[in-house]
Amino acid sequence: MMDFALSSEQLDLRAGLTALFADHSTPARVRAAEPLGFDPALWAVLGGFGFPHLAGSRDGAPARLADLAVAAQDAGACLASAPLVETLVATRLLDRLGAAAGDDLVTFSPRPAVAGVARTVPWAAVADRVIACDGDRILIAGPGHDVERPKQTLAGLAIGHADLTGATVLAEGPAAVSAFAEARADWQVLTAAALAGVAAAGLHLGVEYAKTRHQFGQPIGAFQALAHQLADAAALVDGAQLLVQEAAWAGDTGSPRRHGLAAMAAAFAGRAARQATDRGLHAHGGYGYTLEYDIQLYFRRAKALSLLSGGESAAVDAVVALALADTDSDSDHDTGRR
Amino acid sequence: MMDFALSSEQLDLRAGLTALFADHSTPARVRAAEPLGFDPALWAVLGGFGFPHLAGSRDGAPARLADLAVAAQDAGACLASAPLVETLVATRLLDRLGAAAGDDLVTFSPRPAVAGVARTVPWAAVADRVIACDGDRILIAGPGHDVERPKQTLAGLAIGHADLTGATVLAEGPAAVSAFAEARADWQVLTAAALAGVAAAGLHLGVEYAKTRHQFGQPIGAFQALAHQLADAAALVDGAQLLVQEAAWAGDTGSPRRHGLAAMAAAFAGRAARQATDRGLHAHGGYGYTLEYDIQLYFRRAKALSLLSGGESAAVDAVVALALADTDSDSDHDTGRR
Amino acid sequence: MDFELSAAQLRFRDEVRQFLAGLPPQTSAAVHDTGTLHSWDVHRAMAERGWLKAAWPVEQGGQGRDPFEMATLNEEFARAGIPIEGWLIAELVAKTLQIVGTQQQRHEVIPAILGGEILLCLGYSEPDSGSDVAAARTRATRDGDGWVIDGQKMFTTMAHEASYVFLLARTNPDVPKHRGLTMFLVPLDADGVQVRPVHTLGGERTNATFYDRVRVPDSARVGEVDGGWDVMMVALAFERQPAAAGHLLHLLGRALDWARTAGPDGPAPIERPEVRACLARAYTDLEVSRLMGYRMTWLTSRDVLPHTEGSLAKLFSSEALMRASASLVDVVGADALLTGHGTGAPADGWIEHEFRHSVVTTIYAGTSEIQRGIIAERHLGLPRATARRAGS
Amino acid sequence: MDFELSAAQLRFRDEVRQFLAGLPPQTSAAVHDTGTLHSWDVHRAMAERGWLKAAWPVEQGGQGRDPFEMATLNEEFARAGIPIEGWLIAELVAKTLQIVGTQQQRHEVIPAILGGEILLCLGYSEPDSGSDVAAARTRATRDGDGWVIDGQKMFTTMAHEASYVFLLARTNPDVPKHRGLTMFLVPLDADGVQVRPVHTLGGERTNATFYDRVRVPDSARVGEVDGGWDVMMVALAFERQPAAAGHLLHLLGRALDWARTAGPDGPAPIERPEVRACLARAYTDLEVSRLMGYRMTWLTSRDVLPHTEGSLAKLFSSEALMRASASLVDVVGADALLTGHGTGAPADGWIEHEFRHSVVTTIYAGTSEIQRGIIAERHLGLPRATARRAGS
Repeated sequence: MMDFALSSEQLDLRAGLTALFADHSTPARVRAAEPLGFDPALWAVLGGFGFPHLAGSRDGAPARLADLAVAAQDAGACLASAPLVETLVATRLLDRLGAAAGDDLVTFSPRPAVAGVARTVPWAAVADRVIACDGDRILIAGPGHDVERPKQTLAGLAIGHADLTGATVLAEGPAAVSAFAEARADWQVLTAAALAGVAAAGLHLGVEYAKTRHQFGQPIGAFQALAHQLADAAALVDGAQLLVQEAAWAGDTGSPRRHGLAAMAAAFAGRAARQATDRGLHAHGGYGYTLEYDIQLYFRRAKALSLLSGGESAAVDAVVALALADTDSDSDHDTGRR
Repeated sequence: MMDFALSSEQLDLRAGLTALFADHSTPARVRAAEPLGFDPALWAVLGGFGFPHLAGSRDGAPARLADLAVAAQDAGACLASAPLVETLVATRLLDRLGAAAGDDLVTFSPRPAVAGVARTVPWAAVADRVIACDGDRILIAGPGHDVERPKQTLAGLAIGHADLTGATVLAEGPAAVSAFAEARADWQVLTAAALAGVAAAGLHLGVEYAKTRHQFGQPIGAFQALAHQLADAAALVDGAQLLVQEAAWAGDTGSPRRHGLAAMAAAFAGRAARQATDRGLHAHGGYGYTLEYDIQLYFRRAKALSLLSGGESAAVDAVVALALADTDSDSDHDTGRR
Repeated sequence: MDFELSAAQLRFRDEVRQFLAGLPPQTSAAVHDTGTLHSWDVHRAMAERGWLKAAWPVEQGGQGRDPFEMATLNEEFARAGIPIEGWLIAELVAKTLQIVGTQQQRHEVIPAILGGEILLCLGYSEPDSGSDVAAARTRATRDGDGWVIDGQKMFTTMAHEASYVFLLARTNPDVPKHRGLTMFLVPLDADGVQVRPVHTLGGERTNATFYDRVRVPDSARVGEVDGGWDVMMVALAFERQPAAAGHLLHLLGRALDWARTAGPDGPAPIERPEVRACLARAYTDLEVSRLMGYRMTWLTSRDVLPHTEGSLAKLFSSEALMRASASLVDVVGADALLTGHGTGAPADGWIEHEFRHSVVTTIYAGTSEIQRGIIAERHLGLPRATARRAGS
Repeated sequence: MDFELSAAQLRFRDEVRQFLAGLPPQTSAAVHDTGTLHSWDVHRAMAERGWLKAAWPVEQGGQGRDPFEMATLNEEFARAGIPIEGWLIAELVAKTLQIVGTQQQRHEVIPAILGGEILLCLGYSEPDSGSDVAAARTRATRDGDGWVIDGQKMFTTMAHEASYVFLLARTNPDVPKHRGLTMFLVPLDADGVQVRPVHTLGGERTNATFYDRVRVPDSARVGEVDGGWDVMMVALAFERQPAAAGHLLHLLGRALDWARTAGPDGPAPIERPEVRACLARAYTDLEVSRLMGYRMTWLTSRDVLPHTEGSLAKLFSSEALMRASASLVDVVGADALLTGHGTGAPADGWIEHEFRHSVVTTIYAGTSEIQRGIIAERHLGLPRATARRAGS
């Protein structure tokens, strides 16, 4: 039976993280962590909270993706300068492969390696180890692996290119391909959650500014043209949150729709985050363009996470496959169309 | 030296056609010509005005595409139920090939034939002859050629599929390919002009309705949200008109940019016409959806002409080729970029 | 959190699917081609199965179906392209009468509706009041024990098949516009009622209805005198989920069938990158639209009144439908000029049909501008404007 | 109708291109990396060639260049990515002073501007007045023969390099806001002036400037007392064509270079359909933007004051720039996360750079909302609103 409510555990998790981030991921801290985008003190606090280990299974039952999505969304909303999503995905993957997760910072490359190099891997610049897929093998590189650190990036995320030469093989063959597909879907769901958080918070900043900023004798949010742009963004933000919930649930229940929904969620949440932060920034007028206001932090993060996920074009094949599978499964009942 | 002004001949032509269409292409006449979309009486009047023969060369000088574009734009603005664009293109093509244009109604297939059939050819259902390209040959079919007439179409245009079996070869080889490319560019420019006319008139209908329709105590055009949608459409309409002028000028001067500009103009004018008529219809509220109001005639025509031209995806190759050629020609001067 | 229907809900869905599969071929095209989005055959068959009162409590002769079962029924009819506009409008009025009607109205009208004997239509919009529905000018004047009604209504869809119009009339011109309205149930066969057909871009027939000194007894009044706005708010709360999501479901089904069928001159369209990109975007928007719809169902199932969830769903799904159908027509290409059902048009004409229909979904039941206004003010808390000044 | 530059205009364009080709490599990146979109080296080199006064009549020591030559000069600098913000702002003030300035101002300030010795900045915007520029609160109070200025200006770009700020101040708070403003030319080295840097998303530096009891003589006043709005209207008419078209030209050049260069791991990006589609759309929008710009030049060349052509051009080209740069970043893909010039980023970082910059082009010099309002009212003749009511 359908139920859109968060569980009480999820509400508790959200409350705990909201408090944590309010103390340890303020805009000032986010700025201080730039340009690399990594805040070791925040990461230590998150470690104390139980990250990323709580992504592992307890008593044989895997942690729920839906719970992790709540955490990722909160982290996104506060632009947490910490490798939350990738370490959770790596922990789940290691867990699935029966490998022990240590205390190292292990990141995950959402895109397969090309010519032995995992390019543009989030957090590779600060990770102890990098997990990546190369052909039909899952590899783990490091410590001491060769990482090229770009000087400047659009929005931190401690991007690095990791050379996988000499990396340890964690799995290979069809089992590896399938495990990577699951991990990639996990990553898409959690990145979508982070994007939904960025989107909602970015929209909120724009809305609050529009309530207080006056021009021509009234708050600018009372001008229909601006208000309607924000309303359109609100519908996208709302849709992204729903899709993230469903995709996480599909992952937890092993639904055959999970890969399609994960791809969909990442693409849609990216669209929502880009539009919400773009309109949120626009609502700020010239101030939105200055580094002094926070909205530009959200604007850059939205685009950066969206680029990492490959945007809508990266989702096409998985979504079309889902559409075809759904159609076939619906017509098993021989309804036909009249 | 750049000059955006219409010539006095063009202004005269426009004045003459405006008067002609006001009498012979009223909304009532446009409706009466549906579903086929051909008004023989209007066509006879246009014949009296000199169409399509004035597209031929006089004293060795070809008629100017820029003048024909003025006519096509006026015809588009009045939704003239007559094969103006295609017969002008056919006349120019026959002229270029040194073939005599008779008094037959000769239409032109903008897309090459597939498997010996020219599909979805405008006016084929009422034409005496159909000119089409099949491989490296230009063929002319009819009279008495085999045309399949679809029962219903989105917006008249007397669509037909013409079987080219036994059609006369007008030209073949590289000369034919090149002549067809010129004719296709002519068609794109004139169709773009027609679309610009549809766009401007459709926008005008929406604007006029929004000035007079009152809701919540004021004209709906005073609501910022609606006014701004119409303003965005106005910018597209303006751009389409400029692009049509430039593309027509490029055709007349034999500019190497002419094919790229023709493709661009068709794609952009289609975008403008779709958006202007869509927002024009939306401005009408529920009435826009009824067949009693004229805006739906414009809405359907805009989409239909845009589909015939293949929309933006059909223009990609020509526009990219233009972009590359422009870049090479600009850097002949070895400016480089610093 | 759960995103699956229960076993009982799935059983009911299968029952509906079997019913739809058993309809004569071309039922969808045939119903659409009449222009009246109602088939008495389908309606009576639904009545036989008790579905017209499926949502009614068992103790009142209904089937006691839960909101998810009802949503599923709607969705399956939409998927199959079988319009049930007539039932949806009639049921909405029945539910409203159940709450605000007199005992006589409840006993006389509701059973006839739920038994599939009669249809009703809504008389809200007027030539001069669409979005601003409270500006209605059709007058109802006291006349002894009864009322005399004069005026005109627009977009009275189904009026030519219906027995009553659920009519909003002005009873007091001297108070603020929302406070001088009264609702009536006016028989369409009453003297002085005229129904004129109005045809539309999407092929549907709607109507203009004219009221010339139409006399009704006071028993035709629904709710309090000058309390019509409150009655309409009750009725609005029963408005089904946005129809656009159902159209998107239907469109995608047709489009996927089209896309995976190889044509005579080449591979299946789904092999083309632009077709795939268009389908993926539309299918994603469909999933979001359905989630927004199911969330409203979930709220209903918990007896929670939706706040702005309905506006979010309506805005998103209708704009998505317009986008999707326009792009799908574009990827079909020049052959999308060929239209009609059973004429050999691509996707049997349905992609082009949904394209023409889609434009009205951003207009009726509250335009996109109305929805954005509601979302801006009630969901985002943005202030209302006091005035618009130059250039801004 | 003609869409070609004259032979003389083409000759001047080639001269400009040769100048630009002769600049040291990496000039563009170096100027951008300072954050100040002005290079004194380039400025002085332009001054040497007489280009800073190219538009000035020959009899006033200028080159008598026509509007198309000037537009071409702008466009070629834009294409090469060499910012000339400093000159454009200073020239705009020089042209305004030529019309409304005193003889002293014309003789002292204009030659220094045109000789490349000094720059100016515009002091219109304030923290509380951006779009609503007439709401300026910075005060100028009579003090004997002179004035005392108190207040704050925002977005005073170039203030840290400029000698004067062209400042809009309130001299009469008791009249309608447009009628109580006066314009001044305030030396930035005057006592009480402070310049604070403000850094931006696009990497440019702008400034906040503070005025604390700044004394200026009455000779610093430009135009009539309380006539500042009229002076500003004169200055606005000299505003160059929308800068967005130039950015689009630059962006497309960089993007085309990137797209046709094969990478180490595969074919040139231009082989990918989504890259081609994106380039085609952007290049079309560029062509339209340039045509809109050239039409304004043409009007200027005929001494016709533009009506709403400027708003159409500004709206279209800035929105097109945002769309184009955002989509180009998307087709570059994850590698677009790598930024900076000379760091190995795709297209040497320029696509990502223009993406970050583009957002401000729909904000400054009249937001897109302001432009749409002007187009709605003056181009389409739509009525002004009197009030906005509920939900609409």
